[in-house]
Amino acid sequence: MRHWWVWVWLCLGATLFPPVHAAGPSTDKVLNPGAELWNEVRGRQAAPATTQVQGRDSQVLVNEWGEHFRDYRRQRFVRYSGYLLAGVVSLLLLYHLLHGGLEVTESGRKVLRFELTERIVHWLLAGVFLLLTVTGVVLAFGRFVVLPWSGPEVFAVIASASKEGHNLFGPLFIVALLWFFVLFVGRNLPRLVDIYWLIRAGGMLGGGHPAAGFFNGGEKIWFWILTIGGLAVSTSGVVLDFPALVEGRNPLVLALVVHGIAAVVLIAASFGHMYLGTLGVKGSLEGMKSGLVDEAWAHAHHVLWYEELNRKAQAESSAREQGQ
Amino acid sequence: MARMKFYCDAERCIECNGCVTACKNENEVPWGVNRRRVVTIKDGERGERSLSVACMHCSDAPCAAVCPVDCFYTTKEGVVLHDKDICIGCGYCFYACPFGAPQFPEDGAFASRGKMDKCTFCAGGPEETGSADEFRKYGRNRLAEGKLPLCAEMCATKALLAGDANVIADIYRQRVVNRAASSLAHGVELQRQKFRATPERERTRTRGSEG
Amino acid sequence: MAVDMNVFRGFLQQVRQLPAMAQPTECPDTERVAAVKAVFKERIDAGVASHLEACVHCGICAEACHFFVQTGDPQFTPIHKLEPLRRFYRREKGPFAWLYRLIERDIEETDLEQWQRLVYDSCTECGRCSFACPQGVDIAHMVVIMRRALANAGLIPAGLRAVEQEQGSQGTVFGVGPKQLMAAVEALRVRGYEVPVDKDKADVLVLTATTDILLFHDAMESTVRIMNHLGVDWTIHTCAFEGANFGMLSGYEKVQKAASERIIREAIRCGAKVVIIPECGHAYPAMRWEGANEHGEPLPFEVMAISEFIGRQVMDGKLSLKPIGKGRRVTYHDPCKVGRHGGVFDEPRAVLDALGVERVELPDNREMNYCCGGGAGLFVIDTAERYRALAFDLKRKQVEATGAQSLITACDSCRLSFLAGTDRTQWDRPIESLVELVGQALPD
Amino acid sequence: MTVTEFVDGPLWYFALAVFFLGIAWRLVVILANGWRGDLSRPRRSGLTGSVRALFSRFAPAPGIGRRIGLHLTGGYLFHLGLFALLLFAAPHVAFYAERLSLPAWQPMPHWAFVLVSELAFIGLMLLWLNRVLNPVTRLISSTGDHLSSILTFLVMLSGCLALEQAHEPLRVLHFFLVEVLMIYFPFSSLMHAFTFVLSREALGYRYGRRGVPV
Repeated sequence: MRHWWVWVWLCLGATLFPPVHAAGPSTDKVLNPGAELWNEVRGRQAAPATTQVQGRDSQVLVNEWGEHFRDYRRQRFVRYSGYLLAGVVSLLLLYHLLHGGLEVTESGRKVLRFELTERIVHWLLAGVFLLLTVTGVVLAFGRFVVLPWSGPEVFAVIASASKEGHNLFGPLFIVALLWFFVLFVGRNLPRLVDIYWLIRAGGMLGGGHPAAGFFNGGEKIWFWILTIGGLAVSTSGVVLDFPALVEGRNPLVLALVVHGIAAVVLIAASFGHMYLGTLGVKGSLEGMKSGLVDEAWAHAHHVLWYEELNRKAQAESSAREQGQ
Repeated sequence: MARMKFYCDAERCIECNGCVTACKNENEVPWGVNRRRVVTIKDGERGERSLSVACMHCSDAPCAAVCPVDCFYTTKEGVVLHDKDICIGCGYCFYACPFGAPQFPEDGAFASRGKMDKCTFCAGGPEETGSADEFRKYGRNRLAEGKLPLCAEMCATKALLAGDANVIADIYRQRVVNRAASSLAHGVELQRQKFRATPERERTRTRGSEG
Repeated sequence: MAVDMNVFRGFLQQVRQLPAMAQPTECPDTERVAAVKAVFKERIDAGVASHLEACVHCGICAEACHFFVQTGDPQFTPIHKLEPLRRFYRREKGPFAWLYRLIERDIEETDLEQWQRLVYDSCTECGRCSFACPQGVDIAHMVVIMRRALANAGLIPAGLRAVEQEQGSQGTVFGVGPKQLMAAVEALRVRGYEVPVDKDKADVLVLTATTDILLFHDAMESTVRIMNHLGVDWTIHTCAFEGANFGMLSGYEKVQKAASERIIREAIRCGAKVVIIPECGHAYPAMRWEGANEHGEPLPFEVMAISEFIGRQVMDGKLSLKPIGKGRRVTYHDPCKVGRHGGVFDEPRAVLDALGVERVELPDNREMNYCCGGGAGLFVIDTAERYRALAFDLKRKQVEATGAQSLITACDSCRLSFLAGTDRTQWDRPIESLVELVGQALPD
Repeated sequence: MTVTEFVDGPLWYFALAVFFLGIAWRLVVILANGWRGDLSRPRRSGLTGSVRALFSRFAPAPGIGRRIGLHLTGGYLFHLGLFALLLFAAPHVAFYAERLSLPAWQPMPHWAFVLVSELAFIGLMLLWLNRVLNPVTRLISSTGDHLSSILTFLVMLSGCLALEQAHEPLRVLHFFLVEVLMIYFPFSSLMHAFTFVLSREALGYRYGRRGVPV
């Protein structure tokens, strides 16, 4: 199992990478001694090579993954992730133009939705995520988007700053993500009502708001995308941040692929989250800023939570009455 | 204009590492960096061969394709060079290069690698030709002085060839022809034995396919 | 239970009437801001300046304030209560006054009304915030300055003003004058106690408080018995018996000075070596720490709280008590003005230990004890009633957490607040006074 | 004169002058208010109290700690991190030796440098988020407080971005922001770095005389 990562790579990259080396050993009538040598060099017989130079993969004469990496990065990653991000943005824009944001008439009474610590951790995670997104996007797409009008000198400064910032802020993301996970996982465990909510597409089908608890089905999906995607970017990020953890360059390439795909998925999903948290559902942002949401908002979007809250308040007040 | 290439003749390379030393000395490359290295396959076995590798100055260079800051450029002599003032040390070129040519002075935590360094075909860099800055960052600009890379010039067996691709191709073609003649004289079987200790099954299949 | 709850409720009613009795103040509306600034200017010294300069607005003081802890309302953040003082400092006394005069708003009339509520109704000057501040900003000290300034501008809340005006004009508090004192003394004499009144020379001048004469008769009786039991040469003086100083509580310096001067003069005249302050919280710092400063020179006598005095006697072995409290679990509430502001922590505890009770500490105790909620005159400010209730609920929770059967304190103000709280919530734990317990435990 | 020259030359000396003169001026004005004497008879020594208060306030008051976990974590991470970076980051040590002619001392290794920056960053972000999200701090914070947070954050951020020391403009940016911070320092609540001593002394003296452990 020395090459376990090849399998991981194959599974992950199967759709992105066409088989390249289908050609078998030379079928020429006369064997070319040079061809034999180069077969050897390419490692097809897996004969270990040696060198006196110390360095990462110094003994490897020909890096077989090099061309795949180039193909993945230039032909696929940049193109498809660009499509994905632009697609999500335009879908959201289209939705907003056709449908508009959800708004409920305010009752004026506020209930506490998020504690101070929860809000702080949310914005810590959001802030770090934003910094990583900006720096990451500069590294991934800057050459095609920023460089043409900024010129190489200016872009080099931006990119260098992005690289350092990205490497430094990465570990903060892990800390924030773990903290966030601990705080919110309890309320994000899937429940039956969430499936119903999802079938109704959160109220887009069938009219009216389907019932939801503290978090609805959509929010829970986002939470788990964030958790799993976050785990993927974090582990691959740790490998990239601490290259000494792995040997050779292939694990680094693999990590880079995982990192890029997971990050793009996260960014695309976060666009949806940001839209729904601000323009999409009015009053949500306030809940994460001050911690307070309007009772009408709570009733409209999270009726089960709202009812539970009322039950608790009633139980408390009756207990207080009994106590006196 | 001439298109510059290296060619290393594995039949001649004797793994003396003279090219490596010459390169380091001539260009005063930083500690931990070797722009050129000699790799030996089947060390100590039958069919042992050595090759001296550095940047091959690809016509369609993968390093340039993946670089996020586009710091590579190809000179009119076909030499692939990069600008260290623009390089951010991300390591992508190293992932993409078929030959492992790009080198980094560090391999530290938080991916601090320093600026990438690689063989310049002794052609310096984007700085003013012959300037101290150019030498500090990229090494000697021998090409501007009308000289070829020192590694090739120093090669005792003339295994490592550098220069105009056409000339080198001619030299190599001449060598192949000469060797073919000599192998015909001594028999192909012998020659094959030397290259490769083929397993019995493999040998049969290959022979079969030969007809 | 020594206190007749009906009398107590009557007293509460009387307190609620206070605002109606307040006289209008002399300060015209247009001069209020100037009056406030005059006090600020006089009172800001290097210490206050460094406090104001050192604050980084971290908000930790809020977490120490019982009013904030109970409500979560940021208005109660202690440092926020000093906003006018800070603004004055930055605009008119600070190192960059020229800059801040350009960018910062001046204090306005409307600000003063808002901060009147904050420094009177919702601050008991308990000083817990000063002890929580990582920068060492003494907020309580500056609230005192705020109150002085607002008092100078005639902005004392009506209830507190009524008492202050009474003490200023008639020298009495709640209508308790020499006549009422003598009536109480006579009642004690009838029960066979010797009460030396108006002696020419005495080693110890014992003060009493209005509340002891009106409500807490046992406290006064115990004091008399303890003094007689110890055999000290003591006296009560009809001209200077009132320990309470509503000049200090309201911040009105003229009345504060007059009230303390009256006692100091009498103590010097009779050659007292010790002046004993009754279980009246603020009376202790008023004489112990501020008396000399109001007087203008060091005092030639020692000032002790009654709990401190008894504690010293017990610690020195001069007073042995009957262990009447065997098997009882009690907790002691450190009155802020005697504890945190006075440094009297060990003496009352020594007394309790001598009583043989099982003494348990509150979750927050000694210099971090939570205030009763009624200190610094809040008890006579009608609009502060809601806040007092909040503070009591916190204290009640803490007492219940200790499992103590009764709550013991050594301050009438705390006792009043707790009694009002127990009366409101029908709480079952008795509120007891340290001096009363000692009275019961005196050897025959 | 190029931007780099300006930032390295005149602006640096101007910032240095404003920084030191401003601090001195501010402290002088504070102390010039004089101390109001206290004639009351002390129970214990005020001096002992002030020495005590100077150190005791580094730990949370008893019973308060559990309510201010976030302040504590953020505060300690940020302040310790900041001082470690200021004093022991290799580029800073080199800078002190070069520009201020101080004898160079042993800087911390690169990994520690990065680790400390991370911790300091988390601390600063927690403090700042608390300032913005906590109703208490939102009420009492002034524009100056927010400006201080933002400037400090930018200085640290630019420092981290310039970590590689590969690109001169990033160093100049960091340097420029530091100079802005130095000029802003004496006018802002950042002065608490000095005034906290005076404040603690005043409190410690006051309560030390009363025999209350501050």
